[in-house]
Amino acid sequence: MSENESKKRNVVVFACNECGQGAMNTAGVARIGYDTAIKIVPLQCSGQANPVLILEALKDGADAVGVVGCCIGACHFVNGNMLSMHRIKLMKKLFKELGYSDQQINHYTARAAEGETAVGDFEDIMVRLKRAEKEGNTLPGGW
Amino acid sequence: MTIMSVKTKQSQVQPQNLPAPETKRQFKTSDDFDDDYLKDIERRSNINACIQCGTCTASCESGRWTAFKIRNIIRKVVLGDLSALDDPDIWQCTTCYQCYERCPRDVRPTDVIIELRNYATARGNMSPAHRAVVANLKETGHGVPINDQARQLRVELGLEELPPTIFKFKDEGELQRIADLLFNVAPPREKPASKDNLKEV
Amino acid sequence: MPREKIFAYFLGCIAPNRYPQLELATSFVMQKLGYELVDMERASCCPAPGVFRSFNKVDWMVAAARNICIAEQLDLNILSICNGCFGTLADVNKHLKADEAARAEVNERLKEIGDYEFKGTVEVRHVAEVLAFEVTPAKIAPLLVRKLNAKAAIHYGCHLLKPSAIKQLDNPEKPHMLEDLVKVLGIESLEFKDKQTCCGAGGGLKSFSAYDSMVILAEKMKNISEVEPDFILDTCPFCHLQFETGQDYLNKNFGTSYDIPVLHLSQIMAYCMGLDEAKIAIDKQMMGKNYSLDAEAIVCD
Amino acid sequence: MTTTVSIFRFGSCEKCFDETLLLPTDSSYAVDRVDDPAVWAATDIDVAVVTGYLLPSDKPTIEAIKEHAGQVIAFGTCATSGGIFGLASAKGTEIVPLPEEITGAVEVSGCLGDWFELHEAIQGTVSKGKKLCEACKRKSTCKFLSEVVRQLEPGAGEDEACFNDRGFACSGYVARQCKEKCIDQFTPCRACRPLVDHPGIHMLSMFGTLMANVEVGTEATGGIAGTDKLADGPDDVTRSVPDVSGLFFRFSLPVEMPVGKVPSSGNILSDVFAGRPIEELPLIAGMLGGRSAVSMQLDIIEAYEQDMGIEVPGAVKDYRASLREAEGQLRAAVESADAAAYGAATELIRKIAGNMNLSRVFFGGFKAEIPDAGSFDEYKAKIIEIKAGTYQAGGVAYTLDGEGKVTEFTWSVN
Amino acid sequence: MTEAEEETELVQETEQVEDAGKKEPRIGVFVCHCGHNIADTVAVEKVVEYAKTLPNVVHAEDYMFMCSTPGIDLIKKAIREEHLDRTVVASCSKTQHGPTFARAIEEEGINKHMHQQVNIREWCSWPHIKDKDGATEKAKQEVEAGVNRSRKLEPVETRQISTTPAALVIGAGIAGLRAASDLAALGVRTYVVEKESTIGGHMTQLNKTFPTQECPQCSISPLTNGVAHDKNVTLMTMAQVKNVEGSFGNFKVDVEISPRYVKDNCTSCGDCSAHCPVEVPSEWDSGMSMRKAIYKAYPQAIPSTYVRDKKACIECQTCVNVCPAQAVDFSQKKETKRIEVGTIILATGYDEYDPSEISAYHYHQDGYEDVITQLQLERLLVAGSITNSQLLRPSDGRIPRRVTMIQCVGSRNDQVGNKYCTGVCCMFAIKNAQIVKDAYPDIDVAICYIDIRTPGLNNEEFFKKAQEKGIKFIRGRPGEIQRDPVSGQLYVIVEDTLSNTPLKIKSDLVVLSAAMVPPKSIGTLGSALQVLRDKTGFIKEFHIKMNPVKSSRDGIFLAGAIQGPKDIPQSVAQAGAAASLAAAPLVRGYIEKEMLIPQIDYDLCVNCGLCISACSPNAIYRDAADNKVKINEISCKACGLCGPACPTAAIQLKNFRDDEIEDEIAALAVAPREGGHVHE
Repeated sequence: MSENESKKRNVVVFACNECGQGAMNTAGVARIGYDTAIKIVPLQCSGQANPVLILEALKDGADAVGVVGCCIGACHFVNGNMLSMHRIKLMKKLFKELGYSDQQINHYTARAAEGETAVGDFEDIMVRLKRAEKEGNTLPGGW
Repeated sequence: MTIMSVKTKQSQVQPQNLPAPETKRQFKTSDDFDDDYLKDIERRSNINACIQCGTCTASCESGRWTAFKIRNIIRKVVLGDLSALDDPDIWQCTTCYQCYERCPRDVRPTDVIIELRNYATARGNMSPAHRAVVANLKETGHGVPINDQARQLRVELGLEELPPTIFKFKDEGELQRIADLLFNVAPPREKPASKDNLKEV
Repeated sequence: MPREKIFAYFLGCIAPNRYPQLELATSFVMQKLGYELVDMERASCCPAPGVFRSFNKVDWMVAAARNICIAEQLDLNILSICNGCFGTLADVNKHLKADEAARAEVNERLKEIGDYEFKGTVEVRHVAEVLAFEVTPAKIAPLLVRKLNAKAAIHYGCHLLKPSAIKQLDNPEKPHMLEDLVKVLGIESLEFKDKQTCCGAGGGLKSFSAYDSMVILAEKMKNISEVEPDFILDTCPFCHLQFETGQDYLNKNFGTSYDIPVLHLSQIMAYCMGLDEAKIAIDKQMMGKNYSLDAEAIVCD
Repeated sequence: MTTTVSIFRFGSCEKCFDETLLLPTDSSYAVDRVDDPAVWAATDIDVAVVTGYLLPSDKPTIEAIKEHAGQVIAFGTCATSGGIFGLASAKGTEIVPLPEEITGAVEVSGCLGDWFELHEAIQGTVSKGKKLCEACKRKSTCKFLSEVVRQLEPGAGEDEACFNDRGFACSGYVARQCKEKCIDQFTPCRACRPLVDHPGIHMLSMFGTLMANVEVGTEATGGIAGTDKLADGPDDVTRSVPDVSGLFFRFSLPVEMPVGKVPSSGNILSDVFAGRPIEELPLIAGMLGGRSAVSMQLDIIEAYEQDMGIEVPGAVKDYRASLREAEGQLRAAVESADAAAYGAATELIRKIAGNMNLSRVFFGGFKAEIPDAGSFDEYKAKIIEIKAGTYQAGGVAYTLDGEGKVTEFTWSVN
Repeated sequence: MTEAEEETELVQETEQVEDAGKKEPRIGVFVCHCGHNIADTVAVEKVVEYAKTLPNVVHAEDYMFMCSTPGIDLIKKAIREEHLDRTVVASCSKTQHGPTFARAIEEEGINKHMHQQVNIREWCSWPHIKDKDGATEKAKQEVEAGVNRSRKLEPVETRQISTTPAALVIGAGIAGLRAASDLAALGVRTYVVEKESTIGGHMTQLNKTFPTQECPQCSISPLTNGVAHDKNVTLMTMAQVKNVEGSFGNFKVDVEISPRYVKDNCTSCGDCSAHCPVEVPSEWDSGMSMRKAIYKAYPQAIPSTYVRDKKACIECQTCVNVCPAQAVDFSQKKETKRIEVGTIILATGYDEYDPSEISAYHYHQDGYEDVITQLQLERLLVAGSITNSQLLRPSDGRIPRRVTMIQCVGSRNDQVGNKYCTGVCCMFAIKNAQIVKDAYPDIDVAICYIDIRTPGLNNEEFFKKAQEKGIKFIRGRPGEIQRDPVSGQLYVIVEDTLSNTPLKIKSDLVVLSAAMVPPKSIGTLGSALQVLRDKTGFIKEFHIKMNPVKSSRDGIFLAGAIQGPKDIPQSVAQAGAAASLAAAPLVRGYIEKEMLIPQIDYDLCVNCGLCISACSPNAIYRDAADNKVKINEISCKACGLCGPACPTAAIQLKNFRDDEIEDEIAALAVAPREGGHVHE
């Protein structure tokens, strides 16, 4: 097992109260495994995932941050997921402008009835994170 | 003396060649099945979702005229029944994809047959005619090689006598490399497939 | 990005080695339509999706990939006149483009054969599909010099349309691309029973058990002869072969007296575009030797 | 006894340092000006006023100041948060905000800083200006935008609608009122006097929300996760905000984000300019040009005008000439430390350019009307077209990319 | 010591305890084993030990089943003895037992929002079953996060909101009518909205109902009449819900009513229809007969008023002239009514699947007129049908010799995207087969099925009866329906999978048992109501097991086939349940709303108003009086969208404040360490 694999990571995942947490519960019930690095922060809506919080998470030392909401068009609060997407899009650009990887943060969607969707999101988060780590341009944390 | 007499009695028994009792066995035991062996067939198709609805067999042109029952074969593979490997019926499929098109569970039966045939071939279960076709390919680079009649017709039609296919360049050695590398099929084998002889291929 | 209006011409086996008239007719038609066809030197058997894929799927892909590579090196899309070749090349092309692992494996093997690497830069086309959807009947009509007055039993064959998920050309249950196409040639398509079923040749059945294959064909011929077509119209040399040799076989063994000419789409096209009837070479085929296409010249002004 | 005040000049455009010339001389404290803090002979003082941004190399000096000063005042945004030079931290320059070194330091932020507030601060009273939006005459509705525009056209007039409503970002929401009031010169605020912690990320969050209806790219993944995720490629959102860091984090980058990894050009000025969109250049020049702000800004503008063949009216030329003149006077004044002359020069500059950030001046003319200048039409600024290429005039040379962002910038004082 | 001293000591003690209870939060942590579910993966005792090291945690313990009565008692005991003012329970998801524990602390006099649920089962022990150590570490972090979160929690008041004492039922099929009449019976003012011109829905189209072969008209007419004449019910036909505002308890619904062009004084004498020159296929008869441009769907239709089909009408005015009551009025216009209700029941039913998608069956293609659906067969056989209930096949009006039925048409079919089993086709096919067989004993009836599914009382018996009547059951799904181009004869190609025999069944009439699918119009209606739909397109229930009657949105309930394929009794049952659920808050007169709402810090607010745009339920507004941003506490849904919109973080959702969540993150972002992490 390479160092990259064995490394203990902490990934903060903001999950909306509906499909996000729903899918994660379903995944658990179905015993679909995923990386223990995934740490879930329940929110009311993915639109509540304030960039301030995302930045704080990275500052506090999180290796990556994911936001999981309902599918586009299915937000229980009309467009919370879209709002969040827009903000994260801007943050990605900000990171790039500072010469950092934009793969550490991302917005995802899931379907409450299908645990796989959430786990798929988690897997994607880890893949992107490991890619960024390989490139060696992740945010330092604790700045 | 008694012993003698016994001997003579034995020698009097005329052996008539009846099939050995075990060959008459109708039931199957776990030795006839192997879950793992056919696993990647399952992986490459959606076979476990089969509900044996019979749409495939109903759509099967070959099955209307031959002993080929695609649904039964799918069933065998699902159960991991190794007799599927030696079943000559699997060669009756014309790969017309009708079942593939209509299957309500998206099982893709045609692919299953192809996979199964691959297994069978790997075990040397292959008809002489098919071996001949392979030989053709290795010699000429064509499944159907050219013949004099065709050469003549080509000339009459004003085409080159030989098409610009690999056969025309057979002396360059590439054809040989193809022959060496591809479709090296296993020799025929007598023993039917069973758990113990699976690993041999 | 391969250029348009020019193709790498993939012959396959049966067309050049049994029915060269198909090869000729196709190049004639494409020329008339302003296309250029480039020979694919050293191309081999596609190899046939029925037999060779059944023996060893990987080897089959390698051999097919090799043929595709030849076209890639020419940087041309492939034109096939055979459903089988189309089936093999199109399926493998699509599969290798999608599946990186398979592509890697195949390329590994290709190295041993020669200087080949599958890149996935070209498309594989079938002449029927090019005529129907790229050229379209409307553009064909003005190029015709003869108009037929015939009834045909159209046989699509299997691998032209199916698996529809991969081919995505027409509804395999009730297609109409060929019907629409040959209408401009003055050909009426006859509806007959089990029109979409297989000719019985495919899947290695013809070689595995000629008899079974003929049994299937027998039903097919029965349905076809019922509606009394002038000829059978196909898009595949293998079906072509099956119908030709098959009728003969049936006549010899089951006392039928079929003599229905079998014509490839290209033959008909070529004829209507002015190719000399001798070069269509029906008389060189086994069935309908003395059948002559009933056509009236179109007077262009 | 009189309070002893020492004013330190650290690296910066020196505008704030110069501004302290205006501190009343007849007041209850004596001012000593330290031109080169590095060689400052440390003596105990009551108040230390720090101007300019600090580099790690300045830390010893800061330590000394901390030791000897009873009270430390950070004057100007450079001192409080790294200021506009903080943008260089994206290119690896570590910039140290004073409050992080000295807890309890009084902050008198602003670009440029207000000498009167400093005056008050020295006397121990700290006045926090009110929220900029309260002082702003524009009205905001904040309906979701479907498109975001860059301020390529000056668009004077219709001064009722909030900048953000019009689609170009204004950080006034997170700012306090200041003396320069760019917003009155039709120039969106960039929050040199932040109202909240982390103004940049808050603005980003707010603006991202405001863009709700702009097309954002998502990609659906097949396989196990059949759901959407954000596409990495550019789309309308990233396109319409060409320079996130420079727009929202203009004065707060070092406090909010880690030191960046973009390769540095070695020159802090070039680093600050690199990545900024063309429409922001005049303002930035006005802010960090210091004693040469006018010539830097006008060179930038004229370089573009020359290249695009824009003929500016004579009246504008005259104004520019007199601006340059005023700049000369300004230089002379500060060199001779002549407060009165300095005051006069700044008055003149403010009259023409709107404020010491010269935010009224724009490509082809002026953004906002000049008092008693007759009809404004002949002074009106031109709409900028984006054309990649290198522009050069006077001491300034800069290269723009296809997006209209600066890739290289050099400036030599002539 | 002296008594006085003792007293003072006591006083001091009590004081200490009290102001300890007031000032510093006193947190109790309870970790659940959930039997093996958690404890087998997560080292529970380690988690408890870790929790003990965290600031403000004055009590931590674990137990086998926290949700059990003894578990609850543990919590209550700890609250009493340790003077806890907030609890953290690490067990299952907050939807499962969060409420249980919240109720428990409420019973101890602590506001239920002071409970913080931590999910170490679905989010930890179950997915990480293979990594015990990793799971334990993660559980520690999660618990610490919960503690950090709970530290700043504030009580949330629960307020009573009075409800509008009226209900709306959308759809007047069997489910809608049942629900409406039950509501009315409870004395609830009820509006019924039906988009068709008559009420009764699919049931009125049926010929007989299984398994008793009853006449559906007879079964439903009491209901239709009852509802139509109930003084508590307002019936709106040809009406559609356009827009829904407000929230649970107080909805404002805009209903668009299309004109009938016939006034209510219509005596339904039928003269207009008799004289009308235009004929079009009758929808109600699913195309098996013709109707006029001015018509009544069927004689017993309710309301009995005729209706004019504007599209078909050629405006010859004949009807206007012949009508003895002068009831025909072309000048009628579309109108929109606004009604106010407290709850809504959605009962729009289903559509029959259109089999033409499955091209191998050639439904609706030339030459295949004799391929029909079960619903069409019903319309042929029903009393007073065009063939007056004779079985005459569409192509040539002759009586078929052989009838073949095909099951699972559009059900259990991935290709057409309906994976589900409709569940009632088996029964209605068996029913119709018997009806045919009874009427025409010499017709051969065959049913091609994949599986016969007849669960429940009387159904299997019904199946057996069919077998006994000689109906052939062929286990196999037909590959295609084939037509002999010469003779025009239809053949069903199917394998009898039980005998491995491919069959070519000569058939004169083929009946497709088409699936039940969601109605086409549901998309727009669904979004107007803001209710979720599941993958199949049916409206998603709140919980598939525990609450199949409530929709995803408060105050909107589901009845009948709109929630998934159902037969009549199931629909009726669900309708009853929906009615009682919908009536409860109206009868009680109020609903309870938790005031979990944002608070605005006006010192920071810059009055930009973006929160107003961001608020999806439009709960934030600018008060004209003082031009300040205010919050409508009732319609607020506590989604927190306003937070990130605010440039100055002036608006913060209670108990979801940025600083609270930052504390939570602080624990999750890094590996656990004794004493925990606090966000600086």
